[in-house]
Amino acid sequence: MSLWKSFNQGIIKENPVLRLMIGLCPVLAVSNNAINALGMSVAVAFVLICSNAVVAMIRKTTPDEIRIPIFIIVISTFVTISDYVMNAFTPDLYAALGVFVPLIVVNCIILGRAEAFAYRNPVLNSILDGVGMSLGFALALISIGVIREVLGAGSVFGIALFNPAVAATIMVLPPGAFITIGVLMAALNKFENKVQ
Amino acid sequence: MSTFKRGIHPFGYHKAETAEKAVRELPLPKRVVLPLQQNLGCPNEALVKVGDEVHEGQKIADSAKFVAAPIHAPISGRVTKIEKLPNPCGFDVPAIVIDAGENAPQEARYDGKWSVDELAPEQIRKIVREAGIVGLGGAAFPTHVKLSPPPEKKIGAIIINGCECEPYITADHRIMLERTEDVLYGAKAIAKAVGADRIIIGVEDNKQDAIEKLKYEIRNGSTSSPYQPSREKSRDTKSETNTKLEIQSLKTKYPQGGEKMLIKATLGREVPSGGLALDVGVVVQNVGTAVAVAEAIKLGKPLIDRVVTVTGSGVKEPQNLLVRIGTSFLEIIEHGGGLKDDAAKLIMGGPMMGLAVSSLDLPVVKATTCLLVLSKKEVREYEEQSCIRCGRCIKACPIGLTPNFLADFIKLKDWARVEEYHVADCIECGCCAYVCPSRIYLVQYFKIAKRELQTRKAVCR
Amino acid sequence: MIIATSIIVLGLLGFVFAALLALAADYFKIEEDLRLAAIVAILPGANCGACGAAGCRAFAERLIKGEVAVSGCLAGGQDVANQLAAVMGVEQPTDVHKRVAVVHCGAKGSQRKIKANYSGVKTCQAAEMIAGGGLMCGYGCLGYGDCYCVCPFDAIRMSDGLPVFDHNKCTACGKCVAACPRKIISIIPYAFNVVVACSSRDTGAATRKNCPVGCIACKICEKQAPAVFKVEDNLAVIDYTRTGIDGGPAIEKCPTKCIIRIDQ
Amino acid sequence: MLGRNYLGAGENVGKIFKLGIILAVFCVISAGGLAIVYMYTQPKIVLNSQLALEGSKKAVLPPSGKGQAIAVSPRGYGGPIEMLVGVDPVGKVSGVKILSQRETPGLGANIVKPKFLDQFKGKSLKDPLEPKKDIDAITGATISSRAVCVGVKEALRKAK
Amino acid sequence: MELLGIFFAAFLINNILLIRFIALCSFFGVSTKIDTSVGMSFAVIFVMTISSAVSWMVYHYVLAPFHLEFLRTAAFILTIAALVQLEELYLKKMIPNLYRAMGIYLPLITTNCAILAVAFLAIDYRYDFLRSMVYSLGVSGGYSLAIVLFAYVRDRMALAPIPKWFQGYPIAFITAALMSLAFLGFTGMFGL
Amino acid sequence: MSFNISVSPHIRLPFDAKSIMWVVVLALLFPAAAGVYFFGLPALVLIVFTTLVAVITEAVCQWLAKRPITAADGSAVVTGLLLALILPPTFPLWMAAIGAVFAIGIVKVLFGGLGFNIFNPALAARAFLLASWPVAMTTWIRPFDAVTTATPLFLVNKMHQAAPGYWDLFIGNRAGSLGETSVLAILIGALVLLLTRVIDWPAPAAFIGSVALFSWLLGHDPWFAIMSGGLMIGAFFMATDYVTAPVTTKGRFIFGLGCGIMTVLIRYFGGFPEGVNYSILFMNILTPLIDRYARPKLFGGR
Repeated sequence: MSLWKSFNQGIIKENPVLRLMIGLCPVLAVSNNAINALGMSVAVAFVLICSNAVVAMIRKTTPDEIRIPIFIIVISTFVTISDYVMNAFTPDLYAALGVFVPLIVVNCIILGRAEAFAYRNPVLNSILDGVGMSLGFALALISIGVIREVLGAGSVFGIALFNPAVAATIMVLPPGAFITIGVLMAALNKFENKVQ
Repeated sequence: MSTFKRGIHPFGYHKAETAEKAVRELPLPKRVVLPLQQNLGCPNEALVKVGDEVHEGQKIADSAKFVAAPIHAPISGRVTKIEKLPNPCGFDVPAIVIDAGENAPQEARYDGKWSVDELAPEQIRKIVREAGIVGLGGAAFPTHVKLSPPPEKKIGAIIINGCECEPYITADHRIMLERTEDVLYGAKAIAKAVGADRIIIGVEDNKQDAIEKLKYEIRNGSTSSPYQPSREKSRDTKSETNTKLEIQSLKTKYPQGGEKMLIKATLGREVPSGGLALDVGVVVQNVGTAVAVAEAIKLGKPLIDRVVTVTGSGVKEPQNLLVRIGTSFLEIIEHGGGLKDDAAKLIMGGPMMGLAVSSLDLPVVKATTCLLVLSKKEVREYEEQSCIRCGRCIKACPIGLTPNFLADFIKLKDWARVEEYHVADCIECGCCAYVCPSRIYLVQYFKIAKRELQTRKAVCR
Repeated sequence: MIIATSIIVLGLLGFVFAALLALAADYFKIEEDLRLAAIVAILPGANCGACGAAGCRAFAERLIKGEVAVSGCLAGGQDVANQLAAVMGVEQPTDVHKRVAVVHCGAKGSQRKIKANYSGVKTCQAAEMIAGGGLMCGYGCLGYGDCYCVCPFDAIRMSDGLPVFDHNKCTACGKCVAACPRKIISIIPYAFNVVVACSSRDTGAATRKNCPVGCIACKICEKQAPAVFKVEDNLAVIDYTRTGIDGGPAIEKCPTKCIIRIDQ
Repeated sequence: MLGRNYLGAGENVGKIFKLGIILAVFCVISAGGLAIVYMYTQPKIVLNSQLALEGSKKAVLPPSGKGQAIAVSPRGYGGPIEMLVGVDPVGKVSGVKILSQRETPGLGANIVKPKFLDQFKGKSLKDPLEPKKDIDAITGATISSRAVCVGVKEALRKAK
Repeated sequence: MELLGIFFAAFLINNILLIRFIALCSFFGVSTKIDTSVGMSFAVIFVMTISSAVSWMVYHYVLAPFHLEFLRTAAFILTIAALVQLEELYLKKMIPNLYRAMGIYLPLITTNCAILAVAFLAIDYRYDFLRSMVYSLGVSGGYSLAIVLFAYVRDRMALAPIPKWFQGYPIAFITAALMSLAFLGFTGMFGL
Repeated sequence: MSFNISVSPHIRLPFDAKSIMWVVVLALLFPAAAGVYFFGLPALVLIVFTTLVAVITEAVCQWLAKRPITAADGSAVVTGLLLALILPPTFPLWMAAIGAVFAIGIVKVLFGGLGFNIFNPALAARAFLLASWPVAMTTWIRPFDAVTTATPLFLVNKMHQAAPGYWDLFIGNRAGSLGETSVLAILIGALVLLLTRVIDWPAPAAFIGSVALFSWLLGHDPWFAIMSGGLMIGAFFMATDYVTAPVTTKGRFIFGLGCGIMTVLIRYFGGFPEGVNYSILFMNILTPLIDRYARPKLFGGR
């Protein structure tokens, strides 16, 4: 598979969130403002790229029978690293993301890519796949975060845009997350149909 | 006053148009068309060939199967055709055509005259079968089959159905008024055939005169009535003294004439789901059938004519007619002065369960209770809307179904749930569709589903 | 110190679980369909449930039963679909043997004569039950599109009351054949390219009365190409087992133009 | 998920042992790496939380630094409100800070705003400390406002 | 009373699916059929109870004594994965009927964030063993409630002429949004 | 000539879905009139405006979805009118417009339009507005003089103050949503619906009865409980909504009972002073489940 394709397909065509419907939990839970969304995206990107790289590296030497436990160990290592690093250097963000940082370990994107891609492809492709998938994930997550923050709090990345009293608070509450992603998906459906 | 649960009160019964009009006999038709399959059950095979001369009352078609009733020539004449012709259902089926010809008709010849008191139950059944009698309430199920319950089922009572719950129709009403003694005679014969010692005649309370007449007849009786107390005493046979006869007045409600509903209303028993009236020890027969049985026994006359109500805003002169089976609709309608200009829908049967037919060029069959012609303003093409879940259909359904959900599952072709929601119990009375504010063709869906489920089970005919 | 304890604890944990599982797997061993393991190995193993099945294993079981398509795994994408196709031995049908569905009726909605106005549920199945939907012709297309509704490949569209088949999309799955209550859709070899667009077994005179484009059993086609056409029971039928014979002249000569090419 | 088609029947103990060792090796590498990360980040994390606590204390106490900072957690609308109340030596509130809360965003969550919290400065147990009496409640969020009042009262009582 | 509060908070007020957004993949994937959602619910209740008990013990008796709290992510996921696998193997062999009813959902549960989240949260809230058991029961009950109700609602939508672009997942999300809106009514109940 | 053919029955009750909708509109006019009487011109403007927006939204959505435009069938009028009646009388018009668009566009049309919505559009929109602009949604005024005040339920349950007199509650002389205050007007509207058989009694009876019963059991004044808040309008106009409530009599009874229990829970133990809105929305989720199990007994079935 070409390097470009490895990189490209995760962004729109196989966007993990809006197309493949995986890794939804953090997308909905931490997208109530753009900063949280950005933070989560970075954490996921870190874990995804690193674990893809490591899995691709060890793929020749891993016994097939216990590959998945080994993947889990690898992933949980990187998750714990990002957990502690965030806690140490960005404590506010860490507090906001809460339990969702350690939960990256069961995010289907990561294990899914390790199994479906990194385990069968060379290191460079796997890293690019990780980057592409992370970008796709970040794209979905941050756009949802921005939409919810603007509509729900009248600001973006914490910068006030208009009087927050006018903003519809529901958008930063749980129902707002569902509505936003539902409408985004429908829009993507329509957009894709038009393109075709 | 007793009745059953749920059901509907149709808006306007339209019985007054014909209720007061005595049954008149239609002049003998020049030609009759007799589809070989007229009733539920198996098709008949012709016993005559093209060119044969037949006389009135001659058996011209029969079947070796048990669930079938033979067909007799309603008029004397010559068989001119045996070919596929449209039946009232709109499909082409084999039919015998008899033309009376120019010559004076031959005499009718009926075989045998009996008296019910002298007949054994098997003999009554045989007479009924040979006379080709079927249920004349509209379903046309062969009567002798109903009169032959399996030995393990004890029949305690028979119910004579005089409800006539469908709007417009008054044929049974007139029969009860004009043929009262034959109704009672036939009822007794039926009771004897199944060994029941209780006869109940259920009549809706919008036919008070019929109730009075029946009661009067039982009390006083004419000389020919088998129920005159003095005569019964003088005969002093066991079966007669033990037979209790009662007239039950029922609260007017549709579909009281349905077999299950009538049993519930009169006896308070519920026919089990998937079961028959036999299962609660009852046989139900229509008043018209009772008269046909009486005629078959007393005169040896097979079923070759029946009373048909011709009514509706689309006919010029609504009336009740005694017509020969096989007469064309056109001839009947023309006898009533023909159609009005705005006639838009021709229905064989009542407005709730009747069959809309596409042409006047169709024959009366044994199941033809009524010819109803609706005018343009009464016939609207209803555009089906989405269900608003008002629940009126559920409140109307006498069986306790949930028609709205059933229709949904049928649309989804979710046959497992269609069965789970008991579509097989539907009696197609039309209450649900009548009340539906969204004008959903619920009955049509149920018919589709029943047919589908039957083909799925691959029940052979 | 902390490094040492952590290494010991997690190492022990890993070893214990691995050994435990291995022993358990041995102890509770059950034989399975060999393909199942192969399919499970191909699947991403994410058990995300996005396919609607409860986990990858359930998906594999359903795949073996034929309840889902090889492309059903959303997380795996195209690669997995290709590999699954290889395991399952699924092939694309080649064009040479391509078979397609055709309708044996050519009467457009405006050409049909009616004997009564039907109102009710707007499906062919429902209309057929009520005096054939009021059509004069007891054999022709009712035009409510039951076939259109069941087509899983979006290969049928309704045009003036007649189904029009997109033969590129048609896979000859037979759903429309089963759905048609009048049984006038059939599957024919695509290469043959000729169809009698009528199913009426009425006599010629009756058909002529009911429909301008019906087969009147004139037998002209039979004379033109006797190897292909045969008039049976008042209707021309094509023997699709004959290949390489052109029905062209018959198409030309048919007086009611009820023999047509399917790729027009 | 662990070893889905793990070892067929008849595999010997040696194979099991070998796989166990491999998994254990991965665990060991992972544990070692994590321990190193932990050693580097843990002091910083502890420091962070101490700094945060001290900063909060500083914010609620009078400039002199005297008095007590009392942590209370009254029940709010969406759960407990963790708050820190500074009480000066004479028993008056010197400052209030909300550490964490789960009140409705845009409504009860406005209790963190200085405009609301500054009202408490200088109040003592003698004051009624009730919304609509001496405290202007946040519009539409009487419950959250009342919860903060209850918390301040509790802190003042504790300070005695 | 406090236990009841913990249960109720986990069950309705902070419903794991509709308010906390955990385990959503299975929420949307499995709720397309009523039967599967019911099967999944039972499997989740079963596994969550066992795994939260075991992970509580692992944390308090293995990790905490050695000050190895930072290994909890790795240790928990390993424990849960092994546990689920063991349960699956055991059921398949020993109670095949139960396995047929529930077993196919077991692999789906390993990557179900809810199981791991409950293990984490019970520790974050510093619950003792009894409380963490009640908590996990509340969470799994809330999961079951939401997913079964959602399956029934989606079942009712089978015939609805939903606009084309919204068919499938988008309308499922909108439905979840409205369900979540209804669950907002529980906010602040019992002062929780 | 050609006859018409169709399956039986060949006659239909002359009462269709449209007539039902307009009867509901008629019944709603009573509480609407009471609202205008107590809260003045702004209330009238709010009612007319919200209803208009609802109807226009329906028409636009149907046009966008390329479906037949049936916005005049009365169902959108009912939704718009109901929404206006459960908003504060001084609610800003632009927010009301968003509420109406949400009710029709998201809650109704996206789910397939009339007959397919899972949630009551007006109630879902109210919950949406309450979560979005809580301040505006909880700003109440006194009748006639438009002075800002709190609703009786809030005063009694959250502030532990005395309740207004029964007579004021009954005729509607109290603060509250536009159409919910006058029990008298709602009862007249309900009578219209009950007499025309548009609604049946199980749901409202179970709803009001259970609220009264459980309030009494918990030591609250049952009369106050049923006459305050939105219970009356909710019980008669929303718990009886065909589309979002169960279809069978048994099911409707269970639905009403559930609504009552939820309302009591939220009122006395929850964060909100009023629970009618959320309780009906929650029971809407349960409707498919109730529908499945609360079916009538089959004739001749066990």
